[in-house]
Amino acid sequence: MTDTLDGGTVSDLTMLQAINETLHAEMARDDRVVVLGEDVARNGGVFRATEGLFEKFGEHRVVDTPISEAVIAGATVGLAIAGLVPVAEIQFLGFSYQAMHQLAGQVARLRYRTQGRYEPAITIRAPFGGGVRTPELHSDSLEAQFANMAGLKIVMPATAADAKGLLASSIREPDPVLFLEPLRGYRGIRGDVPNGDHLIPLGVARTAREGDDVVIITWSYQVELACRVADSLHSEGLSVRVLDLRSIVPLDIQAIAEAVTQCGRAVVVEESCETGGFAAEVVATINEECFWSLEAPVVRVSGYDVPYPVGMLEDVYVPDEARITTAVRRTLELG
Amino acid sequence: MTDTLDGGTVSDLTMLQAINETLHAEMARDDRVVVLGEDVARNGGVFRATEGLFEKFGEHRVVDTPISEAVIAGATVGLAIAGLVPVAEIQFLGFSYQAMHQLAGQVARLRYRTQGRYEPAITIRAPFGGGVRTPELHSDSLEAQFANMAGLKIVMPATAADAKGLLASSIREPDPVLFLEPLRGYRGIRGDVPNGDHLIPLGVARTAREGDDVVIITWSYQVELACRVADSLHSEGLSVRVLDLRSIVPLDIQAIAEAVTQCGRAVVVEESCETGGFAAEVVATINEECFWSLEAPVVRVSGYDVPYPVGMLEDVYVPDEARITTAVRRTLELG
Amino acid sequence: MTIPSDAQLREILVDMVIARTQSGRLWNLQRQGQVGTVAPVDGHEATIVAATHALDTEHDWVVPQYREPLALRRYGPEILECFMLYSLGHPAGGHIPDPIRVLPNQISLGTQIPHAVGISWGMTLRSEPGIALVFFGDGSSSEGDFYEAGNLAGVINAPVVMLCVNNRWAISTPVHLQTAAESFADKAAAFGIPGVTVDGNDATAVYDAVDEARKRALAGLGPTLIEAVIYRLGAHTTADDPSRYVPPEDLEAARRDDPVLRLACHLRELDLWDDVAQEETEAEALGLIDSAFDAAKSTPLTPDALLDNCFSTDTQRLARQRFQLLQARMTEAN
Amino acid sequence: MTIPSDAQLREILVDMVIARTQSGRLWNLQRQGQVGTVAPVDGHEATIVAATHALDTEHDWVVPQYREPLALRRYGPEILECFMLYSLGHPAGGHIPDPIRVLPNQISLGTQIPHAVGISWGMTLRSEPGIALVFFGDGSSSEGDFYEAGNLAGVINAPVVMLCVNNRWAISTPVHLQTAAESFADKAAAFGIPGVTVDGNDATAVYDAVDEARKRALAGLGPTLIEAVIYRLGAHTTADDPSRYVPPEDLEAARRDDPVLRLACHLRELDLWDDVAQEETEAEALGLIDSAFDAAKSTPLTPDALLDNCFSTDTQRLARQRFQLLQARMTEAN
Ligand SMILES: Cc1ncc(C[n+]2csc(CCOP(=O)(O)OP(=O)(O)O)c2C)c(N)n1
Ligand SMILES: Cc1ncc(C[n+]2csc(CCOP(=O)(O)OP(=O)(O)O)c2C)c(N)n1
Ligand SMILES: [Mg+2]
Ligand SMILES: [Mg+2]
Repeated sequence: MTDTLDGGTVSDLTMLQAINETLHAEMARDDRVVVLGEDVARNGGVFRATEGLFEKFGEHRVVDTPISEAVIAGATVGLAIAGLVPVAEIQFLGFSYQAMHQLAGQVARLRYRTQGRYEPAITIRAPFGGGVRTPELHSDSLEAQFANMAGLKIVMPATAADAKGLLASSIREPDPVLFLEPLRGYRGIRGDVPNGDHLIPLGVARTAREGDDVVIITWSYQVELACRVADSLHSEGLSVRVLDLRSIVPLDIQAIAEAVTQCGRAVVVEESCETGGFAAEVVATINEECFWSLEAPVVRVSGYDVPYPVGMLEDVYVPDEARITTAVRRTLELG
Repeated sequence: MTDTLDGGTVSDLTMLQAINETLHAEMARDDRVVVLGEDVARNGGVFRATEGLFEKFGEHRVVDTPISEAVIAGATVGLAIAGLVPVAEIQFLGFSYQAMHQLAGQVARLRYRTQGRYEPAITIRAPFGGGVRTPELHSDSLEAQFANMAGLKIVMPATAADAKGLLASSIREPDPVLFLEPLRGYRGIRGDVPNGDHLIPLGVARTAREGDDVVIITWSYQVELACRVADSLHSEGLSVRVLDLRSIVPLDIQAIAEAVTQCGRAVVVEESCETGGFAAEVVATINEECFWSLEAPVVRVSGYDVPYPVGMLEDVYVPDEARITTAVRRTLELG
Repeated sequence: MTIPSDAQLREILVDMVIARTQSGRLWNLQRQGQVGTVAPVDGHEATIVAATHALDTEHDWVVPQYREPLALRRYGPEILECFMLYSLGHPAGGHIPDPIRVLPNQISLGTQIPHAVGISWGMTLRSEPGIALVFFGDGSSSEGDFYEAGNLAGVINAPVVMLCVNNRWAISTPVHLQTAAESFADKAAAFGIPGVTVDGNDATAVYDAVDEARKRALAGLGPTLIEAVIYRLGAHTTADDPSRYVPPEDLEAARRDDPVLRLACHLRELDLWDDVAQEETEAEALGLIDSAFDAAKSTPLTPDALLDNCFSTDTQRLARQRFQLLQARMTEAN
Repeated sequence: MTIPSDAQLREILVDMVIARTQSGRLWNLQRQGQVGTVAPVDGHEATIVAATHALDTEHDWVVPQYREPLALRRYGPEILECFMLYSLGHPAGGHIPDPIRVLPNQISLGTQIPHAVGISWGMTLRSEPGIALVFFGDGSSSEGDFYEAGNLAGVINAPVVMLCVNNRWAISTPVHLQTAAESFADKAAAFGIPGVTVDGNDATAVYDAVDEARKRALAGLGPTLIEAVIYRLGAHTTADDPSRYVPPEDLEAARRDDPVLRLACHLRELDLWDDVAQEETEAEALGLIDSAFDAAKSTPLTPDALLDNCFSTDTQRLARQRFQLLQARMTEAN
């Protein structure tokens, strides 16, 4: 624990530790918070994100469910109606497909269907993302699909501090939040995390690197790569801004417009396959908001239009520093 | 039945009749074709799309299933492995959410997971789309979500003739096809349909109206509205092209690029909600392929970012001729 | 065995007659193009009304499918008011006001069963008394949600009563194509919970079964699956033509066991019911639905209500869309 | 009752020992960072091997979950070859060649059960002899897919054998938190099909149960649900630490009933097995897996194989992506 300028203290934590601490803190703060999911209680989660909650808060508030993603999601609707604040885990985002009718059709629509009678104060956590050689459906980036399901907020932190601040906000939020945790970030991302209450409002993007030649717009683990690219191009005299969206719904349209207006050139990076990925939405938003300030077409860096591949092809599929660097250079050459 | 210039004959059919005739023809042509779904046999489908198949081809080839969308989709995988050509119906596209883990995780990936050992010659038909005052989840346009699930082809006819030609191709196609039928088009769209074998390759867009001031790019029922707008603006001296994508996967990128290059201005119309809708993908594609020929930003006309609403608000939600017209005018004023 | 008193039976019959009458009126309104799709209640009255009369409206939740609302008036007149708004396609139809413990209609089959399990589970977590009663059809029992929810309810011992309304049809699909199980109650074995089959046309039997299941649940003994066997006497909905698939002789036989007639007969024998009561109740029913319909029709609705209640507050995108929507309306108005 | 002959039992034991030995080697390869996540077979050998020895490999399909492949060598050496490619993360691992009737591993729990129902249904539609045998765990039985598939199989009378491998754990979740049903076999009542429980450590009992279910299916009598009760003797996978949750005394007891030891004992008594046989078989197993591993490692793979076999032919977009991918690789190579 170290002191910061503004009088607070920080701890150096991995993203996983930040998530775990936040769950502890939120359960302690509000006894309506309950955690449910596969292996979240006795085992503390397959990645240990829920470690210690069962021991601390007991079997009523931390519940190992049967392997039934649909009813995990569906039960949160009932729990919310009964006045609780469910924080459910889907063990891997790819298995949210099993729960899609509950997530898209019910969780996302509870407030709308009942015209505000019920508050879906529901958080669904799920790990996802590439680079750690998991079996199929463990790594898939499905955020764009969820973004097209109106009624869900989709939060995708890129740093340990944000994981804390955004998860706390998500749990306290009266709207349903899908909180997506990058597998590579669990232990691969660490940094100073403010101690005590730390809240970051949903829908406010973060400038991860300042710069004005070109902006890389991205979210989740890809922010880490984008920053590395920005830093390395900096030595070549290129000024690369990195905009971390933090949440794709709500989308900080204003921050995107500002960044693109100032830089004139943009690269959007995502891990999902290209067609219908969320990068397309960012491009469309740029087109609408600041077309006239574009000095070159926006370049997308995405996965390819195939299912997330097996381990030996993973590094070809997932955008890496080389592909991002090439895209940045290309953007600067265009126009 | 009337004769055409090229010696063939045509019949005047509704889109529904065209679909029904094609199912009859394909089942007669290939005895590996089996039809399964809720109420498809004895009742001939809730919209009569499968009318008469049960009587003609019998209970083994035309099967009423229990209300289990997941296993309807999942069984098609097994049927395809066993050498059959399943044509399954999901009664309304919104209930494909119940089957998403089978559609996105299995149907779409069978060829990829087995590296070509098995051919997923699977067609999933489903009605969708607004304007007919159905209860919730009956009208939702989910094509963008499916487009982000690599491995599925997504076919969305806009005319009766195309419904025939594209459905026949879809059934004969060795890849899995999601064949989406606009509810408003079932009886609301009719036209000359070639008799006999009529095949339209997947992935080739159709110019529904010629024009060079601006192009409206769209698919499914919205093509009908776009054509009406084009026709009515024609009388004002505006030359509005309409590009009917016919399928969004495969996407006819070349046709989009050509049309936009020639017109310089584009409007993309869709029924889904805006964020993450497929219109965003079209805008991103335009940005990539022909940014420099754009004389103004592309304008999207979409549903709003809320769940598909109840009947009294439906006409506010679904793009109509007025909104498309306004968008076309705005595009022409911009820049 | 808990048998409803004669007075209770009479209240049950009143609600049944009202439901039947209003359902008929709604059918006609649909035929006149005044409301959207209607799913008639005919044949379901004893099951729905008797089941909910066994509940404590203050504490127990009702989680319906879509055929129940007209038969839930015991939970308050707001149910009918909302249902008329819903039938018109007005968004306010989904807002059944606090403190009424009834969820709105569910269209996505089976999805309401996990909700009911969640509600009842939540009540135990908050140490609140009460149960959740969830209705679902024979057809809906084929959805994974039914099984996943039943299985979870068994494991966590949730105070939920799962009421499978077996009306022998799911649109055109008869029960023998829906499952090969001997009965829907048999499916309880998969969850390790009790399963019982009752004659759903017998209000007393339904009342008793629900009452017992409810007492078990309140005593901490967990969920019960009840199958109420009835027959769908009307069409699936106004969009359906049952003459294409329902064998006339079956329907004929079922009509002879009409639950409303059966209970009316019984109460007539006890001198608790007569033609006058019947007519007065029907008239009351029509008066209620007509004034609810009028009220619904005059409930205001602004176009941008479309965007309300998606999120607790508008996002940047929704704010932009609201602006565009209002602008578009202004342009049209001019 | 059909009892495997002593010769068959010996073949079964050979396959069991080979599976166990190879699983151990694979575990070590994973620990050395040479292959991806491994799910050990320990404790499952009798169930998997005996069940598949009751099948006709030419006609009957095997639809596995993920723990089975090493125990399926009766279907041909290609299974091991593919599994080693799979373990390396090579895409060819998914291509178990024609005419072998074994599907690749399934990771998405329960999704393979509808596939098996579809395959077996398809065989009846094509009037082909044969059944499908599908493996799934106790945990997977909680997925909607299991129930929807079982229910459909019951209705269409599909020739499928649903084999629930109850190894008492689903990662850290014990069976009593998975279901309150008395047994997994009990769930058959929900489908109206027979359900039987067997001692999954008893090769003869498993063989007999599968043989009988298969004969029923071939005779047109429909599906059977078999629950094989065993105990997971190893970790869930290489990513798991069972000492966090498996009670040591339970594991100890289960080890005393190790299926490999049990059958070996039996065959030793019959003089059909001895230390030499054991050692030779283990050596053979290691030889086989090591050469399969070497072959897998030297199987070529080009980066743009990433884009193969998504569709039958490249779409415009895929063609563009293929070009970009190759270009990117060239840039990097320079
Ligand atoms: C998930 C889902 N699949 C399909 C439908 C279409 N559908 C509406 S009602 C119905 C039949 C329902 O039958 P049952 O559950 O027995 O209820 P009943 O209408 O007989 O009261 C079907 C298939 C739906 N609404 N939701
Ligand atoms: C749909 C789905 N949900 C969750 C998981 C994560 N997961 C992998 S294995 C496993 C436990 C499976 O238990 P069981 O079916 O009993 O098989 P076992 O490992 O015991 O052989 C879980 C939860 C998954 N792979 N798929
Ligand atoms: Mg029914
Ligand atoms: Mg298990």
